[in-house]
Amino acid sequence: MRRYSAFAIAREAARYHTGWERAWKSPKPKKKYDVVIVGAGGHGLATAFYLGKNFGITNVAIIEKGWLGGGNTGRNTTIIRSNYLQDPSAAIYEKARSLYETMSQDLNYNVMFSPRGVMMLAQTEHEVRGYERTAHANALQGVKTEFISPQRVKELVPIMNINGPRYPVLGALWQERAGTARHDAVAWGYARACSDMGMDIIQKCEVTGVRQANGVVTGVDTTHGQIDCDKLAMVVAGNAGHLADMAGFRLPMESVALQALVSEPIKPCIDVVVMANTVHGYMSQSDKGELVIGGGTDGFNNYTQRGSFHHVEETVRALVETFPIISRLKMLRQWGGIVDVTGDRSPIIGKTPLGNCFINCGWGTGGFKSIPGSGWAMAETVAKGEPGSLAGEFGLDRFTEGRFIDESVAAGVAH
Amino acid sequence: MSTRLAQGGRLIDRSKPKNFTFNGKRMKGYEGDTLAAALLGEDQMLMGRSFKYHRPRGVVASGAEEPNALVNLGQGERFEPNQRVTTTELFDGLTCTSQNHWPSLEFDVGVVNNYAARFLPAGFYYKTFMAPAAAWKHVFEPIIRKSAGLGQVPTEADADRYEHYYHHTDVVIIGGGVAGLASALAAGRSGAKVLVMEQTHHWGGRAAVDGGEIDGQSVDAWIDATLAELEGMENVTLRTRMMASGVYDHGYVLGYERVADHTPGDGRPRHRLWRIRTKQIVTATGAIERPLSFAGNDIPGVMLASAVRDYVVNWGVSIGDRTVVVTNNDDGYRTALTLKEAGLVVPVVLDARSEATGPLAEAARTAGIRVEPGRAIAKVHGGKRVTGVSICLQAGEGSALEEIKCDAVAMSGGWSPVVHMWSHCGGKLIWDEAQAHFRPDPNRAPTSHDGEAFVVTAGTASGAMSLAETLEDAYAAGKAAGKAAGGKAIRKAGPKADAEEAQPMAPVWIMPQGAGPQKRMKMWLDYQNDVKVSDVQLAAREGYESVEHTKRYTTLGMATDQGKLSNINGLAVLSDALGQEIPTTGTTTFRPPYTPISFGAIAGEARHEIFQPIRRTPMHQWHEDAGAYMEPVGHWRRPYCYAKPGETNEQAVNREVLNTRENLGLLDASTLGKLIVKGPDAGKFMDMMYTNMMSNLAVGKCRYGLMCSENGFLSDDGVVARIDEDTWLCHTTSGGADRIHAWMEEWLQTEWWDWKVYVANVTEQLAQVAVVGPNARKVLEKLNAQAGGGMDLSAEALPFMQWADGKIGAFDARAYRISFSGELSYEIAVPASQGRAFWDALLDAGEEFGVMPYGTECLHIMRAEKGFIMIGDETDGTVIPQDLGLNWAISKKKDDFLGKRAQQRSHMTDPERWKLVGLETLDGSVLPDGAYAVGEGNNVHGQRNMIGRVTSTYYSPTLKKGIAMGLVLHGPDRMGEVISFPTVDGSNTVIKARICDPVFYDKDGEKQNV
Amino acid sequence: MSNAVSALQGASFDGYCKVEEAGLTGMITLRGDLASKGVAKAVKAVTGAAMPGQGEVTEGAKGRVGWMSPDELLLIVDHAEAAAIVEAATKSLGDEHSLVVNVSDARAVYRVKGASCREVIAKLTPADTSVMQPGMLRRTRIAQIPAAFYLEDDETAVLVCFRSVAQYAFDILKDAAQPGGEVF
Amino acid sequence: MLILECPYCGVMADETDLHGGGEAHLKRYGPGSSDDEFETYLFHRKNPKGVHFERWRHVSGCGKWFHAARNTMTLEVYGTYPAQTTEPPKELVAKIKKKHPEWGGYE
Ligand SMILES: Cc1cc2nc3c(=O)[nH]c(=O)nc-3n(C[C@H](O)[C@H](O)[C@H](O)COP(=O)(O)OP(=O)(O)OC[C@H]3O[C@@H](n4cnc5c(N)ncnc54)[C@H](O)[C@@H]3O)c2cc1C
Ligand SMILES: NC(=O)c1ccc[n+]([C@@H]2O[C@H](COP(=O)([O-])OP(=O)(O)OC[C@H]3O[C@@H](n4cnc5c(N)ncnc54)[C@H](O)[C@@H]3O)[C@@H](O)[C@H]2O)c1
Ligand SMILES: Cc1cc2nc3c(=O)[nH]c(=O)nc-3n(C[C@H](O)[C@H](O)[C@H](O)COP(=O)(O)O)c2cc1C
Ligand SMILES: [Zn+2]
Repeated sequence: MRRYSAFAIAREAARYHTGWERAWKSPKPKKKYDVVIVGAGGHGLATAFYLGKNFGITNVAIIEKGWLGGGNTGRNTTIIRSNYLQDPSAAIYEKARSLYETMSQDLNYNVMFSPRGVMMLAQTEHEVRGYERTAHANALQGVKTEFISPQRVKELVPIMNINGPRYPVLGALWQERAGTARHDAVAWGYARACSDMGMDIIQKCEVTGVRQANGVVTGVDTTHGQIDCDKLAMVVAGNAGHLADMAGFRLPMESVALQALVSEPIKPCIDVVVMANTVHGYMSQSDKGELVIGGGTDGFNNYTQRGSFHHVEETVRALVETFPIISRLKMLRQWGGIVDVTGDRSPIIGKTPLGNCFINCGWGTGGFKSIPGSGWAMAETVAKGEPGSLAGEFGLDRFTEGRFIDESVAAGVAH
Repeated sequence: MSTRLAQGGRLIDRSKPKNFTFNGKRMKGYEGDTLAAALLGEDQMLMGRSFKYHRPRGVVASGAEEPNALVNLGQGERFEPNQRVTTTELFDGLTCTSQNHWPSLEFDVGVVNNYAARFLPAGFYYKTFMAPAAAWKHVFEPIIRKSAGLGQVPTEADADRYEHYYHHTDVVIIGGGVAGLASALAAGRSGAKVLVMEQTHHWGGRAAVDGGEIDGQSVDAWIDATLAELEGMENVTLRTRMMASGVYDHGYVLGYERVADHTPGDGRPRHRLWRIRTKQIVTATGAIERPLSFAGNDIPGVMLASAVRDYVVNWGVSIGDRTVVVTNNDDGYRTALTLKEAGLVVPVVLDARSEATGPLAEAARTAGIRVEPGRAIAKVHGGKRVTGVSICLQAGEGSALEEIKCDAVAMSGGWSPVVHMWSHCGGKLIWDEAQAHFRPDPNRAPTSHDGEAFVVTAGTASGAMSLAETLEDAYAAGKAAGKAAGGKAIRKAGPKADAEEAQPMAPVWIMPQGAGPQKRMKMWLDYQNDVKVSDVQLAAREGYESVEHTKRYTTLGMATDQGKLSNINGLAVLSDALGQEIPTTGTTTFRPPYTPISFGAIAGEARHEIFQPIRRTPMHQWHEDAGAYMEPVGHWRRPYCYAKPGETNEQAVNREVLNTRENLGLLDASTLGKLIVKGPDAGKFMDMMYTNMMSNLAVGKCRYGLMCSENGFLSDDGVVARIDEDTWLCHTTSGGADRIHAWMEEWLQTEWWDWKVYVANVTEQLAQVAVVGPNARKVLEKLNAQAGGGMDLSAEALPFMQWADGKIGAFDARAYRISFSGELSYEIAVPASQGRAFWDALLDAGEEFGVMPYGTECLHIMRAEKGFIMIGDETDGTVIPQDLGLNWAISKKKDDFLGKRAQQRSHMTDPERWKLVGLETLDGSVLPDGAYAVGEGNNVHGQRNMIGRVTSTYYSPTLKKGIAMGLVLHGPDRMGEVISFPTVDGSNTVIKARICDPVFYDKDGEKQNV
Repeated sequence: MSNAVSALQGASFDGYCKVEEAGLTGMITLRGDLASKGVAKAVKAVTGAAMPGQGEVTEGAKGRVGWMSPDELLLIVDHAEAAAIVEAATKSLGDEHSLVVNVSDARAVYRVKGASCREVIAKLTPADTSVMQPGMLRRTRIAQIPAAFYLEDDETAVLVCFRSVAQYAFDILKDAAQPGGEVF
Repeated sequence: MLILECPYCGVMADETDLHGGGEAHLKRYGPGSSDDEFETYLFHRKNPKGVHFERWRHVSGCGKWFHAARNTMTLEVYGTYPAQTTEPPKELVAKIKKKHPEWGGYE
């Protein structure tokens, strides 16, 4: 792989950029792989990357029904934070966040990780107590967060109306090292690195069946024919229920639409990510200048990647109330993604009832931030056949035992 | 030089001049002008700068598709960035400034990016700025951020108001061109209820500019006659200035009505967002002309041919004296002819087709215009405006044959139907080879709730290119929609026009077709985002093969115009680079809105005081008048405390606690949920809902009860009263009333529908006041003495945990002897209409007993002193009653109740679950909210082991020290042990607290049971 | 009962429609088997009105009866009479499984008066107001709260919501009726 | 933006008048059930791509729960019916089957 750098660009400029090579290859699938990963979203690609990097397993195919990164990885609001309440969550999200810090260098692909800070507003006394609790837990979990005053909030975000007639801002949970990244670049950077390790990324190829013998997985049927494997990793987010169905088990999960929208680009006016959970809206500004906005999920099962307009409306009115100056700005585009929401709204990583078949799903509305951590933990699970410490508590068995990892305890939304 | 012609302009009224300013310069236009027309009329060609390279930008189009000419409009509380001048109606006093440049529009420092363009191809930032690691955040990102963005940021809140409007109809027709009007005729004649919406302020669309005859009349005359007929139809509603913003599932259409954008400050809502439910939608949205990709096609003065024509015909504005027309289809000649007719010069028409033989080409020749088939533009000359073009062979590599001086270029690359509204809900497209465009595939329409197609297309939006075909298609579409929506079949014939002959267009994606890389780097696809042909080719080369990858890698089509001009050209270039057919490449996804819509309109009326409903108790106003600090509890606002002048909230709370404990306190408890459960099976039902046994509660008695979710977690608590043999009254938490009511209904309707039980929520029927403190009985008895109420409130007649109905003073009341404070306490319910009077009466009568109202914080402290749990503090959705030592409230006799099975799972019975205890700090200080206790060592994640946490913590004014409750590992077995709570205030200290009984005050209940 | 007051004590607003709070209104929720003779009889006895069918509101000498759900009616009566009517209806229903409760004070009632009354409400509710005729009742929402409405005559709409949100309801109706906001 | 016909009120109710309640016809398991049964009841969901039987409540209307057969890919609503039943009406199942012969039917 030729390295990317300013010098490389200068060199290429001289020949009108005709010499750049492909970022990733588009190979025909082989008959068999050691590991087949279904889903070339961030989590699938990161799983592949760490299988190669941490375990030297490179005879890997990543099978994608559409275009790589086109699932939720390509349509999320890019918030990265690790100020979770429960120990296992804080552990995996903080691992992910720390990997984001060096991702551009690790992948030699600028993913524009921007640790600009994330604040979660407390607008009721109850929320204040909830976030103070999180701050205490984070301190013991090694996640640096603090509860800040309304004045500090205003300093960080001058355009915010902290004295709204309905919900004054009483403070915020602030994570300074949290932020955003260029979502597509995360997928592309991993894809380039995986392809470079000799892995096959097979796009426009849909998995239509899971093959098994004696309770152990043997391969998959795809729209490009049968592909065999020793181990199978399903990393397909909103489609996890559908894949589980193919493999003959059911998941504690439902697929619903989550929507987002962007404004027209304007000059910088908000330098951090603001989440307002009481009124259901969050907002940041991309480096291109558009305000990136999201809110809550739709209330019904859906696979259309479209949502209902009233959720957009609720989100927008919350943000107009919070940031009055945006009233005359305009919505440029809205879209939806299909998120996989589990019974306790936390992810699932681990073994399945089918032998050598592993699952990674349930990241729901908040799994962009976890991509590297999840890939790390999933790779370990697949390579060793057993989850390691990062994934350990995220297994399916927790639903039988009632051992939930419930994050809604402290915060309403979980992006 | 662009200028206002002496004559012409079908949309303007020259008798009504309008003054406006651009970058502070005073200018003049006319009523009926768009801002674009007015600016051009004043020779303001340069209007802004592009996004990435800060290239000079002028207007290219005349409508919603405009990518370039965006301005900052208005000032102060009516300031709006990124306003498209082509869709802004001119009004007197309009002010605007150009965007994205520094220091000025004419001289922009950012233009260095233009000179460095070669080093800034698509995606360059993915390849660089990576070292050192911290540089992105601290160096590169800030620079990139500053130079990105477009318009300025508003600094003030919006002065205008907005509203919504729900409309139900049978047929919505989107677009008021001749197609929309013809469809409306047919749908209207069917008797269906029809709404026709047109985004501009005038009807008729393109056809009136293009000319022709309909039913023997001029297009303009036909439009007027048709409007008159439609206006006469009661079932037809016509609306201008209203854009269909999006089509959503199940026949939902958003109409964005710009009511008062052109009359700011006249008191009307600025925008009205129509939320329309319709059975059928006809998209008569017309087509958009495509630019051609030649070097320098972005220089101000290069415009769409149809736009050049529009400015002349609609607004009497010419773009230049000498306009070179370049085209790949017949329509370009219309512009040449129009210009010629207006007395302007067309030095040449360059027709990229090898022959130019159509009737329009002939007409041009006849008019004396030089026509050059097989020719292309090699390069446009000029910087901030066009000065000339070099001509070359379309078939070659671009060596110049001739240079022609001109001040404008009109380009036509063919037409693409506006398919957005068709596509939003899943309508599919087919590639039309002949017209080289995607058009709706009538066999794969979007479907609605009934599984049937609910969108049809009409006219040019279907791909019909001539007036005759447009009318025929549109009338048929209107007919079909009317019928599908339940209208009657119609026989009356639709409008007709004569068929015209045309020479087929020839797709031209790059001009000239053999242009080398140097030229391709100067061919703009996306004008706003500076995406060039070379960028798309680079994306393809680098493996970003999916059109979606190319879009995201190059930002093609992601600007504020959403690629209305660039998308098709871009994907044609991409297909060519990949060596595949255009349909294989496909389009990107069409998403609402069609053009950007204001956040204000989306938010509608919901702002300020009516942002969200605030629930108020009958005594709410009193609390506000008393200066209470109110806290949101669900949608309620409850008094947190009533600080007196000079008092802090904290002091007020302490005073309220002490006064209530020593004298008399009043709490507005009206927000507490009150549910009536009645019926022969009510007892059985109550036993399922509560963990306790409720069926055996004696009439007249009260019992504290717990409710759990099916998942076992404690979800609500409250006192239940048995009213009569088959009636119970359940109190819920303030936040819980609606939730628990719904919960009960859900079980009754969906699981035990054969049980005879009715539930009613009477929360708001009653105002409830907690009369608390040693003087509680006295004040009530005084009321009785004053007004002859007869209720016996003595300890004998109404002992603890009983209730009674009767009169207290002048009020019909129900009194409960229940206590959440540990004091002698009556909770008294009166009809809400008398709540305020009752409250006033209590305050009045209570004066001699030291009455003071108290708020929620005082309530919380008193309950904590008594060791009572609070839903939301001690519980958080993960806590089961067993964790809180509430086993006594969980019936062991019952086979089943909601949550019982869940509580048997292994993790729920795990002895390692944290359990409720009291906590008192060794130094008497108050433990911080949410603090965790640490144990020894670390867990598998390397995190500090935690052994407990604080669930509520207060300063107890009664005990004069901090008290707390918490959940602690093996807590109840560790009474007296001291555990450590690290602080997070930066002091790195640890607070030590002793585990104790959670009941801090009057453990034996001597005070409440009097 | 002299000190009983309605939520907004008759507040009113003159916009392009007039919005006024109706003052104290008696309201009773009756739950039972709407097909039973006993219910019809009780309803008739206390209001004089016939049983409403699905989506209807009927009128009698002593009050109106609205169909709220397959097992629920809303009796709209004189406020001062409500308690007595609850008692009478309960008695009349005897052993029949039913529930009659006074909810007069749990409600706020508004009249929107004017030729455009349907239009004003249509700014707030997803229900189709254009098809509403006197005699029909619709339960739906207005903006962010649940509400029911019916027409007393072609130019008078009556809107019922919860008492705690009376101010909100008034404010949004007022907003919808602002002069200059005429849609048609 | 869905519209569903409330089988009680007979009106086409806007999605904003409704509240979705997930998969319909779940069988409740209480004390005495196995861990697997209980877990299935509480958490496992069909979540199909295609025909889905689900619960809805006409919240700001009559307040009643009803069921709907809806396609999660096309959002087509095949029918709605009262909630007081443990399985979908036979006619409805037949109607869907006729439209989508490949559909596995209600299990
Ligand atoms: C609107 C929105 C906003 C969000 N905001 C945030 C945020 O701010 N922060 C955050 O952390 N998270 C956010 N999320 C969540 C986050 O996007 C997801 O959790 C994350 O992207 C999931 O990544 P993934 O790789 O698991 O799934 P995906 O990126 O969805 O990848 C799964 C892939 O599997 C493929 N696939 C599915 N079925 C098959 C099959 N049968 N055969 C082959 N391939 C198949 C899909 O095509 C897809 O490409 C948001 C999500 C949405 C929708
Ligand atoms: N020969 C050619 O090359 C050619 C090409 C295109 C059009 N034409 C001619 O143009 C005419 C087309 O008539 P037509 O009525 O089909 O199209 P039109 O372009 O005349 O009218 C479409 C109308 O829809 C409106 N509109 C578009 N999107 C909208 C939205 N989202 N909301 C509200 N309004 C919206 C536009 O403002 C416009 O007024 C015919 O006369 C046709 O012959 C000819
Ligand atoms: C963080 C982020 C920023 C975006 N910014 C833009 C933008 O500036 N312009 C634009 O047209 N779309 C923008 N989009 C939306 C995408 O165009 C696209 O709608 C989204 O990725 C979903 O894909 P789809 O619409 O193709 O289904 C953005 C998306 C994300 C996730
Ligand atoms: Zn209903």
